[in-house]
Amino acid sequence: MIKELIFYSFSSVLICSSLAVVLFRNPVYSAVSLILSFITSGFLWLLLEAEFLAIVLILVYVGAVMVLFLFVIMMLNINKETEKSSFNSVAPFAVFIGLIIVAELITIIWINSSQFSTSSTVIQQSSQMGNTLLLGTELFTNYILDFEIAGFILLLAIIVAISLTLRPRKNLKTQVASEQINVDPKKRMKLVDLKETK
Amino acid sequence: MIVDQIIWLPILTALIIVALGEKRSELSYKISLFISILVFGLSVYVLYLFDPTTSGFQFVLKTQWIERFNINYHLGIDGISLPLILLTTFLTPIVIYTAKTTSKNKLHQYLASFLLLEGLMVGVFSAMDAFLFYVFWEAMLIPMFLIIGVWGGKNRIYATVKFFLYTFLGSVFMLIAIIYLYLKSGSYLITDFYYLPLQVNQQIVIFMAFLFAFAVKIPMWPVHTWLPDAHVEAPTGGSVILAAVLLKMGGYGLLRFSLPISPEGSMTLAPLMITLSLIAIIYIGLVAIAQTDMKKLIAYSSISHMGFVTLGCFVFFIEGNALNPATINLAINGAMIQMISHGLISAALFLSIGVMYDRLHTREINDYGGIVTTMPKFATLMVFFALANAALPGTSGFVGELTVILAAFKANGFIASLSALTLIIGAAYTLWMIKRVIFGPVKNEKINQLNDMNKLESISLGLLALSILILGVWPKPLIDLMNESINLLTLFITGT
Amino acid sequence: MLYQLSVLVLVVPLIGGILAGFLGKTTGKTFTNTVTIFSVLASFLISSYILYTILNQPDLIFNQNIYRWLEIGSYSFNIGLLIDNLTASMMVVVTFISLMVHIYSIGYMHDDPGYHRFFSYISLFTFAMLSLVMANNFLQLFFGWEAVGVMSYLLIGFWFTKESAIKANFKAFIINRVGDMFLLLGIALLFSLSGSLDYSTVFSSGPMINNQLFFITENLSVSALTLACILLFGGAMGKSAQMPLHVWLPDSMEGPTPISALIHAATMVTAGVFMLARMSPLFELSESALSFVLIIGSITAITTGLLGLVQFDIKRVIAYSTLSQLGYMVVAAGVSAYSASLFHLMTHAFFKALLFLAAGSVIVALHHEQDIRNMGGLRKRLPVTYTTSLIGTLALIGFPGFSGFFSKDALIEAVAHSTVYAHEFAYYCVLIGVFVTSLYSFRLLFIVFHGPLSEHNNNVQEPQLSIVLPLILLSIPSVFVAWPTVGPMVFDSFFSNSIVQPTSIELFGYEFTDSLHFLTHALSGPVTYIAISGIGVAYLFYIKQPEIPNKLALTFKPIYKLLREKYYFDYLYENILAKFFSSLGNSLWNLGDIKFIDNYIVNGTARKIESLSNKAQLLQSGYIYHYALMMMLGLSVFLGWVIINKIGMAS
Amino acid sequence: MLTLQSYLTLGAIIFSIGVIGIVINRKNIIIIMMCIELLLIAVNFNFIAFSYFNQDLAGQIFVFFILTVAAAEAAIGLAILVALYRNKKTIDVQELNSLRN
Repeated sequence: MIKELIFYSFSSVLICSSLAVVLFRNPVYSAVSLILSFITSGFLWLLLEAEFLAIVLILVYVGAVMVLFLFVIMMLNINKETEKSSFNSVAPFAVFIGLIIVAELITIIWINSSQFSTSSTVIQQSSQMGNTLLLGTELFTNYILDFEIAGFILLLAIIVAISLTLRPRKNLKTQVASEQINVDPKKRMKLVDLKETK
Repeated sequence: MIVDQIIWLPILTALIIVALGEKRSELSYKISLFISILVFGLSVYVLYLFDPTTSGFQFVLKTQWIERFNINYHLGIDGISLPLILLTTFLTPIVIYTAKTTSKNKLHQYLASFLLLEGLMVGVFSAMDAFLFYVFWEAMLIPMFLIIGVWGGKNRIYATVKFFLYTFLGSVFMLIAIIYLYLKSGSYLITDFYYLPLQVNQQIVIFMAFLFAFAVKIPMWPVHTWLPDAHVEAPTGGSVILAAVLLKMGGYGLLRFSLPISPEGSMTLAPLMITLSLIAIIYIGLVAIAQTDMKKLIAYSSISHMGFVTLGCFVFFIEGNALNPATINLAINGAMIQMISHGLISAALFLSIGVMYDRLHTREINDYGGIVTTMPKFATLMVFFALANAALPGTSGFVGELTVILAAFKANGFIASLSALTLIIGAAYTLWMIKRVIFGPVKNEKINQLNDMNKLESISLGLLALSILILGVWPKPLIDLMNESINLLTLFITGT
Repeated sequence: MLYQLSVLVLVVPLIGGILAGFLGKTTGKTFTNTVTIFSVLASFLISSYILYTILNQPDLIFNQNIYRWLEIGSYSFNIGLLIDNLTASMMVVVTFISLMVHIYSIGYMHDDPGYHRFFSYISLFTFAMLSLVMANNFLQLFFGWEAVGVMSYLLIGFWFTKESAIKANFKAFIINRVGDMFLLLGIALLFSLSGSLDYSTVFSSGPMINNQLFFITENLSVSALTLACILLFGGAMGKSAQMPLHVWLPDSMEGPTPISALIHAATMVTAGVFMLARMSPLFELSESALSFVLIIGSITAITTGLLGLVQFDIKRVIAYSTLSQLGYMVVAAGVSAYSASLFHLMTHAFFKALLFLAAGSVIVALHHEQDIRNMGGLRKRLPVTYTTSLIGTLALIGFPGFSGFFSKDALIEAVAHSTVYAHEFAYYCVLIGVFVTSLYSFRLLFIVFHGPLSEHNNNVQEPQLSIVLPLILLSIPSVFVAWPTVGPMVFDSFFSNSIVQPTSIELFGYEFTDSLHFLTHALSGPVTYIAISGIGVAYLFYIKQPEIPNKLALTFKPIYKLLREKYYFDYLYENILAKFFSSLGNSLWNLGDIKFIDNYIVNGTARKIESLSNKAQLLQSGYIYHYALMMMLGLSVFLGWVIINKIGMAS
Repeated sequence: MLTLQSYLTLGAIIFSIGVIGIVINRKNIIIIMMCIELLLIAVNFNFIAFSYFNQDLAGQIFVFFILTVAAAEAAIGLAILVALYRNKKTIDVQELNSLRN
């Protein structure tokens, strides 16, 4: 019972905060609502015994990514533009279609529900060994290559982010090695025949 | 293994030549000439090893390629593909040999394109796996596209785009058909397709899908208009290969796919195909008379002659109530000879036009006249090729048309009579051109100062003339080569 | 032995021609003419030997394949030789005339820059003609048929810088091709019925073919054999220049005169007649085909002869005469008198070659003047040429005792006794033809050699020996060849192993004893008197009262115009048919290819797509959320499809 | 009784909210990026739910990678955003239509 209670309360909070992300005019408010939805989803994930991911979600997303978002919002100073109407001309139509999609998705889920395993009775291995340990073991054995690639992607992201935002100073004196190597003496020096002047 | 070498040796050489760069184009000329002659030697060696008494594929090479879909790198040669491979490897050295005079800029890339093309064309003719066939078929478009698009004439972009779109659109349908057949049979092996029990309706659909691809290549009326444009814009070597080999792929496809896979479908649609062939023969022949551009004229003549190939492939379906294996044999042999001979003759004619174009830089018939007074040797050969094009007995051009007409007459006298009109029409357009270009008083001062053929040109054209003559005087060896394979094909067509 | 010799006959001129063609330019004129003349001489000698052998061994038919040309399934096509009396005599005629022309050409072509080319061509022509004659199957026949056509094409256009020459050779080739197409169709029909191209197989299955029908429509059918014969004769109409495919022959006079003698009088144009004789086993089975042959032949004989009356070009007059004589030969074939036809072919080959070469001699003597209005009185300046021309002319009109007399008389005799449909018509045609023949022949002779000698022709001299010698050599057979040969060739069984025809009694209603008796017998018929009256009229018109022809021309102006315009056949072909087809081609190209397919379908599709995409571009606002909306729409549709599928599967 | 369906339904709802958010928004790209995060969360929900109910850890591993990639994506996206703002002086989606023409 307690699980159901937790699930329903948190999921209603999640839905509300998600709606808030979309509906707020001020991006700062949206960002804060997004933080809220991350936190609530973290709780819901705990319910599904994904402790590690829940914690990572909160630590990394709330702690790092969302802070980055807020940084950018403030850096660009865009909360001034909130006076405009926050929805565009296609909004009603989009909402309508969005509702249809929800309906369709739910229908599909419920049509297919007979195929789902209703196995909450499964022995919870992870409760003995701990979800983090299991995940770690899996990650560093079977998925080690993928893990490496993920790390590489992160590294790439760092480089890309820096190179995109870096504004080189003007008049910076640097060496261009290739030009130095390819210097052609003929281009540098010009022999000029001078006629005798009287 | 040797087939593998014939395919990949030129392709690898092409890569090397591109890597060598423009500065060493003289070296790359020598290399590519050597390699192409070597490849011709290899294919002659294949001919020597080839056993014409068996009908199946020989020199089979099979390696797994994509396991998931049961696609294999599966090569093999039979009597139908061997003559076409020989044609390809025979013409490529000639084209490369003459490339020096026709194309001066970026010679090494030009040569590389032809080597690449050669390998891919041989690939098409020797692929036993339908998917592999498709890959080669499509890949071949790329070098041809480049040859026309880079070294072509003024309007080359239009011509290339037209060429590419036409052929590509056609082959998409072929891909669908191949995939469908794969789903049916679980294999991409072409010969497995032959044994599929298909309903007549399915066969018709499959036939139509293949037809789109092959009709564009052949080309059949009304999807032929890309050819004159492509020819006019293509450089000499491009025209030669285009007319001599690329068009044959359509005919080869009909024999390799359409007829044995969907014999009943072919039978149902045979009246349509025969009508289209006759339109090609007569309508296009008349159109050729109206041309003022030599290359266009020969291009239309090619379409008209390829009409005989398609006629040969289908005319036997309308003979009486039951299929007669003897007629089938006759007609298909005729179609094959017609393909080979047209390959040689059109190549020779395009080379000849190239010889004139190199000197005067025009293809308009009206700019010429009285070539024979200043270039007697060339004129002799040109008249010979023209007569061969007009199906003179004793040249290879006659053999194919004779056999097809004989077969057509067995099937239906009227169709034969209509197709025999080509004797008049073909002579009219070819000799009408000869009359205005070669004979007559010297038209202008430029012609007065022409030099006769140089060594390069005389050797190339001489070789072609010789082969046309030999095939015309004694075509039996060629037929013996493919007889067994065509017998087998006949069995598939009659469904026994 | 005979086999090797026959192959040698065939191959020697080929080698000679090739050598002359490839080496002639570098080695000089003497080499060229030596090589070719010796090769043709060798060919002639061997042919004579073969004829001699065959004469000594009656019923010897020599039929052997040289090699297998093509083999497809059960069908095989061979290249081979068939030597019988017909072939052997044709071989001798061909090589003899060819030899004469070779010798003649040494002088005639002496100053021509294309000297070696000319000799090469005529040697190759000899090869082609021999391969036609010696063929034992339809394939080789067709090969020779087309090859002689090509050599004729090249030789008519020999002076290729002359616009009229290349026009004439193009015309000749195309019209010949029309005939060739019929021939090929005939061959194809025979092949489809008998399954072979060998003469022996086809002929032996002739009776079987005769019973088969060829369905033109569901209900309308003709006898397959008749159709095949008419198609074959269509080929002969092209090559032997029968109405209405005759127009190329007068134009072919653009070629050098030796060519006119060799190809367009003696040999190639008679190929059609030869073929009719060769195909006699088939033609004999079809009465209707024979009637067709007869009608065409008699129309040609009379109409083309009339045209000769109004020509002023010396060679064209002879060309029309050739046409008319070819008509005679065809008429003879039409009444089943193949032997008479062939006999006339042989005598005609001699005297017509003689006439042409004599004309050539006149032309050379007058420095390439061909208009007879500029000639006259040349009798005294060119005595040898005159004498030989006279002999040729007398032979042509069938003056008693000359070779033409025997052949023509036998031929007309056969027509008179024929029972084939339209034989009366043919009989009157040939009788009028005899009159017309002697009229135009003597018109030519009188205008050229008699009358006053004009000023500028005062210094004319007889040409060199190599030109005159063949004239003399040819005039001998023109007079005498018929005396010993008419009996065996026409009335006896000389051709019996190669030709199927009724017995001579049935054909001619006359029992042959000896040539003199035949001569007296023929004098009882009208032919000789008609011919002599023709001479008289010509004498009256062109010597006594030369103003009569002009008056006549004025009086019968429409008829004169019709004749001058050659019955408007040229006009029909060149200005109507050729124009029609070239404009048809043009409009097919412009309307069909460019406008309809290229502009409407191909580029039209492209344009349509372009305009559609222009419209579709309006959807492309560039706003991200519009694209996202489209994605949503797509997603919802996709999901809907999934649901429908699910429900469908469930139910 | 908490079943798989309830989690999936939750995911579907969050997903739709994210999608709608992308489309109806006219303010700025930042909100769109946040909506993308919402979409990812929804997807992650599904993965974790399946992983739990099927007792298969692969789902969680996948979520782990999604989180990684999403973080990278957010970083790059924001960097692009900054660069964009510098060049265009705006991040208003209404004004960013250079895709057209």
